[in-house]
Amino acid sequence: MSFYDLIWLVPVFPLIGAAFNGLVSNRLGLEKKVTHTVALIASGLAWLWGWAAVIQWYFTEDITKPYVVKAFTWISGGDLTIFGGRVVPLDISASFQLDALSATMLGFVTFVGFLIHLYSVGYMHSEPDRDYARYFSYLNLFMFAMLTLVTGSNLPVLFVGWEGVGLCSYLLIGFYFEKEWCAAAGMKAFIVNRIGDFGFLLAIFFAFFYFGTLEFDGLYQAMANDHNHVFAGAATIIGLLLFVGAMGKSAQLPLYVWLPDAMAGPTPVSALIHAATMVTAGVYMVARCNFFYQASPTAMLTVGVIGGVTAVFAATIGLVQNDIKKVLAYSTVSQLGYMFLAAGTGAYIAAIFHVVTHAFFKGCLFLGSGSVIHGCGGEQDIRKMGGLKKYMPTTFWTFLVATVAIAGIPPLAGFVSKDMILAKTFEAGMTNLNGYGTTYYFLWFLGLAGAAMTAFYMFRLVYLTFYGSFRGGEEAEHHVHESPWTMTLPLQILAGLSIVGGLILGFPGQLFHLDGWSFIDRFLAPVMLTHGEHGGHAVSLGLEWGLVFVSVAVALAGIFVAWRFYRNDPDFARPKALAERFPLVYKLLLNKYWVDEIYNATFVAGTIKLSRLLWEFDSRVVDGVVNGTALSTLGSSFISGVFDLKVVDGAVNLVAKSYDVASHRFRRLQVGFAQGYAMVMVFGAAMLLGIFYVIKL
Amino acid sequence: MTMTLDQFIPFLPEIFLATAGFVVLLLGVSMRRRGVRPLSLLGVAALAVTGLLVWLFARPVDGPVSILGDMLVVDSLAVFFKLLMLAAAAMAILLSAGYLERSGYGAGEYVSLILFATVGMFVMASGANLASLYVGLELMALSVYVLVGYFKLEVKSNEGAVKYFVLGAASSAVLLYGMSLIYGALGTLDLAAIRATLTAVPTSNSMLVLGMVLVGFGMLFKVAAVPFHVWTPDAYEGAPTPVTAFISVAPKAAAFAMFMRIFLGAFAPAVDQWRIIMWVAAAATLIYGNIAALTQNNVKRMLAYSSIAHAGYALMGIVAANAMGAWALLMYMVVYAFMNLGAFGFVILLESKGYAGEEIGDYAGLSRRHPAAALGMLIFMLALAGIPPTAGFMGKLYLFAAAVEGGYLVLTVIAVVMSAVSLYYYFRIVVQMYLRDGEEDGAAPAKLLRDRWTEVVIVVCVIATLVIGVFPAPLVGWAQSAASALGMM
Amino acid sequence: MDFQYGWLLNLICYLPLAGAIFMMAFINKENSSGIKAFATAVAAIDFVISIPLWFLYRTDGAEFQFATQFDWIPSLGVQYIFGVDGFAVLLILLTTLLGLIAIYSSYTAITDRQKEYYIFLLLLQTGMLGVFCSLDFILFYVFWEVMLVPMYFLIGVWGGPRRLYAAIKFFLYTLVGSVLMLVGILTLYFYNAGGLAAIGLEGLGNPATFSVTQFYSIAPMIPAGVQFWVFLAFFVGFAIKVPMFPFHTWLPDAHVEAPTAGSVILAAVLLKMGTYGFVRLSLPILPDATVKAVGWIGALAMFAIVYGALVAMAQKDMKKLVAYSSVSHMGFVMLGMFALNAAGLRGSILQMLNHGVSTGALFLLVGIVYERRHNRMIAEYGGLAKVMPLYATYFMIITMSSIGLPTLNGFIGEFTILIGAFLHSWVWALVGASGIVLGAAYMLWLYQRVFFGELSNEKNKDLPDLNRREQWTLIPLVVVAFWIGLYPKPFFDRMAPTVDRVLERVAAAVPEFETAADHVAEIAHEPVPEAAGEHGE
Amino acid sequence: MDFLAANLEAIVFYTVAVLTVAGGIGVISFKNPVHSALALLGTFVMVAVLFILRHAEFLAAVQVLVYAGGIMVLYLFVIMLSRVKDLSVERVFLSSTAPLAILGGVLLGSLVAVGILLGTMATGDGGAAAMQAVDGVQVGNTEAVGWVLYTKYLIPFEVVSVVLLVAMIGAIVFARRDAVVADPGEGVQS
Amino acid sequence: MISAEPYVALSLILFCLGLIGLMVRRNFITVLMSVELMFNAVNINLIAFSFRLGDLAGQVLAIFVITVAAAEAAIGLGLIIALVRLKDTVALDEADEMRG
Repeated sequence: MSFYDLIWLVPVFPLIGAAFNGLVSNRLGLEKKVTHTVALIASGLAWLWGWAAVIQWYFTEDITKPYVVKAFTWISGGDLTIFGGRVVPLDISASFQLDALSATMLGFVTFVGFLIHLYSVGYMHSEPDRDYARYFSYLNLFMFAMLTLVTGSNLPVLFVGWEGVGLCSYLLIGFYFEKEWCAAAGMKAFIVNRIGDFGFLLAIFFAFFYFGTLEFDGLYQAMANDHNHVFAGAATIIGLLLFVGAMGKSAQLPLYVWLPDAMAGPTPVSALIHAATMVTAGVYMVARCNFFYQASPTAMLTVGVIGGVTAVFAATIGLVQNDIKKVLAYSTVSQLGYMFLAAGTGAYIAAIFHVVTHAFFKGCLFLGSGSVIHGCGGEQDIRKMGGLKKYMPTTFWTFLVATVAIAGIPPLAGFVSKDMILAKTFEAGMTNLNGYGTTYYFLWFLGLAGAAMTAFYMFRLVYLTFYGSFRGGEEAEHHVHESPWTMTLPLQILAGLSIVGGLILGFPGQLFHLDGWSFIDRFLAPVMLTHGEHGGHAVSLGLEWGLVFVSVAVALAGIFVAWRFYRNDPDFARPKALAERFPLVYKLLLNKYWVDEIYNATFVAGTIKLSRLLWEFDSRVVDGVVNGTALSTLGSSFISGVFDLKVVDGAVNLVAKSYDVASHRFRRLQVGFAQGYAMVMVFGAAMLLGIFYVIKL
Repeated sequence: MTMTLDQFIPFLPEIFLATAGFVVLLLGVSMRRRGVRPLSLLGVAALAVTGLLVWLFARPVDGPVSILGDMLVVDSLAVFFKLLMLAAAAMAILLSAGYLERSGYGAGEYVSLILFATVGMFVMASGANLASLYVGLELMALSVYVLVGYFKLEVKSNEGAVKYFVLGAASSAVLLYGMSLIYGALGTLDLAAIRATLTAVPTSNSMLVLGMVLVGFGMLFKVAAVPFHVWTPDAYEGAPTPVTAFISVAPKAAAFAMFMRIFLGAFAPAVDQWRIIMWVAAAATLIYGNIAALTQNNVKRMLAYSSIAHAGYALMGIVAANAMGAWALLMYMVVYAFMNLGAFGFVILLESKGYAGEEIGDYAGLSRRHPAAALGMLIFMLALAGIPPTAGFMGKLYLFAAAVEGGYLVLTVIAVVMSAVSLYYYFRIVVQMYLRDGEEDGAAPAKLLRDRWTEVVIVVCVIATLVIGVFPAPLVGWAQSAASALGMM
Repeated sequence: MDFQYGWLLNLICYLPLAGAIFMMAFINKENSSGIKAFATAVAAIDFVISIPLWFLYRTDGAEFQFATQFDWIPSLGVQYIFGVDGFAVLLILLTTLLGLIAIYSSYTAITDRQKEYYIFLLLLQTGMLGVFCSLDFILFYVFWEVMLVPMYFLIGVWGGPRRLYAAIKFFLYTLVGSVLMLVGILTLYFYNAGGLAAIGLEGLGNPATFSVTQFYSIAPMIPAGVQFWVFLAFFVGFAIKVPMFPFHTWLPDAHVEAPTAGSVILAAVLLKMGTYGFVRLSLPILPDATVKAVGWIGALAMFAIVYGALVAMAQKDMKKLVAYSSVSHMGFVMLGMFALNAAGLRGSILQMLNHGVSTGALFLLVGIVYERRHNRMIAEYGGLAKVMPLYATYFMIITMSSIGLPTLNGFIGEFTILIGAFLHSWVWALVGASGIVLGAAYMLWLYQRVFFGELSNEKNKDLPDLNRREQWTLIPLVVVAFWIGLYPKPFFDRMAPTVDRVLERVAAAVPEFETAADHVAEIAHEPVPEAAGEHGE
Repeated sequence: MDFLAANLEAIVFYTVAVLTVAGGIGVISFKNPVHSALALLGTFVMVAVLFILRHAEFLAAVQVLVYAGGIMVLYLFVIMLSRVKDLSVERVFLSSTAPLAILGGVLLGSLVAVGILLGTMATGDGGAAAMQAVDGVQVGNTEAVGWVLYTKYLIPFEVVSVVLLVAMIGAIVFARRDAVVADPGEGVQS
Repeated sequence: MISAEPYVALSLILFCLGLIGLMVRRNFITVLMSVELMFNAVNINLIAFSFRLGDLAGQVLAIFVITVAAAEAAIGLGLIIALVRLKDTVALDEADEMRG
């Protein structure tokens, strides 16, 4: 009996917690102490059990192979004929697996998750008991879903987690559902994700059709042994469709729109779901299915390009936002872009690495912002802040550290992972990967630009928030206060990790020709179906350093500009001037390229219009026509006039009406006096005889 | 060729019935207003005894026998119809009693006329010769004319009688003309002989065929098929309600009996000559009857149209002209008799503002005041619409089956669609009974009269409708053996 | 056929009828509590005694079990044949469960003419069960029509303002369909026996019978022409019930006007009769026509999925919205069925149950708030989550189940169906999956408008949350929803034999029948050369 | 002269036929019902003549007695009785529909005619002889008819007697000005 | 000796006359007379055929027809009297209470 045999317990603990808080605590309105104790224990157990399992597995099992635990058969769809006429049973089992990748995710998800639970205790303390319970049950539920997602051993189970986290984010974004826009944001998130899932589902179907299995291991083997590229086409389709799913979940162009709105949720939620864990699920999935992308240059390139473009695109928007959380949100989008950029160059490990480090510093940033907002009594507009560093020092320091990290200043975590990505991209350009060299060069350039902007807007944030003088008005200033320890402790831990996490996990050995010093490289390698992913010396040592230098320089430049703009001229004349110089650009950025508006005007409005139209159509024409046919079977063609009329003005009551008409017409035969009847008979008889002769003679 | 008395034994029922008619008539003259119930009872008793006689003497022991110069034939078909007619007549009399009392018309002539009509129908049911069939027909017809106009002080009654009479006379002239042509073409009036000749020399002699067609017109008139239905609504609406009940069942059955004797019996070999006419008539009847009924607000009139429609269903059996068609038709006659008499029973019982409950509105909210009655009426409406598990469904099922077997799918489709339509007007009554409360529109709701005899009839009909609906097997068996007398393949 | 426990099936089917008659005869119409108690008791007993079917049904046993058989109308070869396979067992359980819930949910909703109301509900129960039990065409047809009558009254007497219209429309539509079906049945019947002389159709000369199993056995011999027409006749009958796209217009009216229990039964069970008919009769008996029709019906189903969803989105009336969502969901059922492969059929059968559970529950929920406010307009509500948290929770769960969230029943059905559909043609899956997106859209939008936002409307300020009874009507459904969502295996196991047999029959009758896996391959393979080229260098 | 002798029958027939038709036309066209009645009488008599031409003496007798004698008188009575308001002074024909009616009648008639003309008749050993043999013995037409009527056609004959009875009842029921006092209160309108 | 055809033709003409009379006359009495014409037409047929066939059945049927015609006349006239009593007219087309 070992921990990793019961790996499925890791998701189950939070589930129990969720159930308790949802069904018991929320119903009975138990006091907060009970609620958060349960929640903490639940997520804590998940954390401990998860780590225990990983460690035990690491030391006892062969880590190059996934360790699969099957719980029970879930869906059994019978024998089916698939690609090449093979007949295979559709048997999807609820099974979980432990391999380097899920271990990595498991490791940091449980950990960060626990921290954020802890943080929430402080942050949400002012909520009413029932809502408090509701909040924690959602949070636990999220943990359950996320852990299912990362431990699931086949696509459907992954999909369960995938949708589960979607649901939780929906619920948590809409946590303050009395506020119309919060609920709306939640709905938006869910539906946009659904659009992604649409691709995901199709990918699953294609996968099953071609490979007859949905187990990751099975798929991996199939692709690994696909030496004469039978499945190349399949890989492209599946890869692209999966990526559509990833776009939705990980907020890439063009489906990123939901993430900024998602900030409507409580800040810890933003930190946990919309920065650290859920949004990286897409990256995880792509990395998990790397074997498809490896087999399909098209898919790989697409991922890379979308990633790169998103990185810059989001960064540009981030430059001018004034809502502290919005800035972070766009920065998240942009960082996710980097991860996909990495994946797009085949550097899946780099991508995952960045996921982890990003979880550290971005989690820290969000929690920090939460602390700030908490301190300023719910204020989120950075123009109304300033000079907070003397009121909330811990928050300030941690925030600063995380900022430096994300800006990519060595040797912090951000630098290590982001530099790895840029290096890989450049390398891809040099090695003319899949013959798309120039494109990759271009992507590398985009990456740099993004880095510069990141540095700029992050420091802009820091300066505006913590330096200068408080702009929020006198009496607001009095209430500003540092947050309780439950909130600051996680901050400190995460800040610490942002500093050292990078070097520990992935020491950039390549800079010193020291292969295999990067733990994460070694650890994750077996999962990846990659050729020459690590240790490739396409890039000479000098060039490596050159790249490092460039990226650092760029980052510093960004910081410098930010300093010029927002630190050393108190009334921000320069940025204003700039904004006036390029009003259009400024407006464009400030309004986020009007993407939301465009979407609303086209897709949303379009759909609703269409639905209205069809509804009209249904109530008038279809009903009319069907009734019409119903009655035309009566052969009473002479009421067609009425029929048209009815269709036009859409009387639903057509049947009865037209029967009426027919009936009245018929009744006219009944003229009322005997001779008339006699004539009816005579003519009828004549008619019958006529018919008779026509047919008989 | 000489007659011996024993030859008359199978004719005993008719003789007895006619005599009974006399007696009732005479008694009726003596006891005018008071005598309704006793006379009715007497009539019913006579009918019962007749039934007994039929069973005892007029039953084919082994195979059909034709008697008295081949004028009549004694076979299972005749027995079937005779018993049906007796039942219908008896029920009609029972339905009438209370009604006559309230109306103040004498019962003597009334009852005796019903008895005489029954005699006529007997002859139609067992006639083996065009001559005897014709006189039987006329006997029935004349009696019915009188019955329809019986309430001579009622404008409608008289008018109905007038129209029925004029058109009836004309149609019987047409019928006769057809007969004369057949006689001219084949030189005989004897059904068996006609059949034999037609089988021997399959002819398409147009004079003969024309004769058949004209005879067909006459029959179509009697069964109220389009385009010869025109008399039906007025006669039904005008006639005293019990008479309507009676003529919508018994004479119709008799007409179909004669129809079968002539067309499925004598003319069977020439079926391809006349079938097309029947097909068209059937289709037209189905469509017309059902659709015209949709907007009737007078229940009697609505039922009149519905009976036209039902004639259409029955005609499907003639069109199919196969064994199944024959016995399905027989079965349908029985089923129809029960459900229709039952329905009319309610029309008779329901009285509003001193008038019979003829307007559809009179049924509003019946289910609240008289749940049992409403339930009964519901069952009859369902049966008429042919919804299982009522007899109506079984009846239709076999007719449709027969038509399909004959390959008349188009006709069948028309029929089934129409039976769906028919539901609409039958349910107009149901809607009134269940879905409306009589109170809402202020009008004084019709009240249900208490009349034991009528209630008995209704109960019998309800039971029959349901039992046949669930266990049709025995009746089917009987009908089959009866139809076998026609000697169809 | 396996005649063991035949009596049980009959008991299940006729118990409600007996109850109704007893009620009619012995319970005073004033004694409202007695009526309710009795009706509930009958339904409960019916449900309880139907549970053994779940356990007694042997997947490795005869095709039809718990059978009864004897002559009914010998002269015509009409027999009384009862018997069920796993598929029918599932539907019977669904029926008895929802019958119970429907009755239990009407306690306070129905105050007028309670006695008749419960009598009709019980009669309806018998009718529906009979349809699922009978294996003789005539018997099937009888039950099929019998069940119309009580439904007509449930809508017509206890329905909303336009109840008369809705009721008669419901009745006429379904009746037209079923009578055409009757013609089809008769044609088959004579083809099996004497043939239809007049149109020169030779019969097989078998002993005349209406027994469904007999037709299973002659299915391969039925000529294509006959199959086509009969299929058409059946199709109209069943498609109206389902309802499939052009024939669906009776549904919204019926649903909107019907009382809550009526809608529940209508959605949960009546609609299933159509799909049941397809699986039980059309597919195995008319395989050739079926295979030929796949394209058309698939197209209709796809259209229905999208169309229903979009139209639902435009609704202002909750019940109408749910009604149209039914159109969409039943579209899934048809899509899966006509994919004609194991996954598709299994999914479609499972989806029948899912739809029964989810939509049934949705109608219950709508009914609950309607009972409080006598208003179904979405605009009337908003922010209900504040005053009725419990209600909101149930509604959320059911919403999720209806939009196919994994771990809830809806997902399993749709997923399986879509895999099946995909294996038939990727386009089917594509359209189907888009239906899922739209489904999420309209349901969440509904939820949004009803439960979230300000509690603006004064009238809603003090709505009472669910009471114990209302909860108990919902809990079983929620439980089933989770059960199917998490561990559907037992359901799949029970329906497997049916599915396999149907497919065998189709395959046996139509040699060139293939699950069309190839054209997926074609489309998917276009990029191959290009990709291979890339790898080449 | 011998032409006459040769074609006497034909001449008589056609004369009579013309008169018959003329009478018929008279019946349906005279304004005054009395005149119509007289025209009808004429037609009856002519038809009787035709019967004689066809050796149906008995029938001819019946025709004259029953029709000309009985029915005609009945008609005249009724005409007298019903002189409530003389229609002859106002519209006699349904002028609105008359043309249509005539068209219909002619149409039907011609259709029937077509059928008859195209058709063939059965032939037997025609002439009077065969008709007047009863058990081989030659007798008068009356006796022969009587014989058949009372043997083979006894049943219809008896039924017809009942028909007459019914007619009587009917006539009485309708014509009797009796005391069926349907006092308005309970008078059931049917 | 002329064949049956002319008789048949004559009877047809007479029959049609009766039919037309039935349809065009308003006076109930005249209508009845028209009906009588039709019956006579039938009789002519029967007699002609019966002579041609040398068979008495035709004549017998003709007798029945005459009798029945008489009976119908009786009832018809009775109806006329009733009608006159009720509506004070013999115009058939004035009996048009019921229609549709």
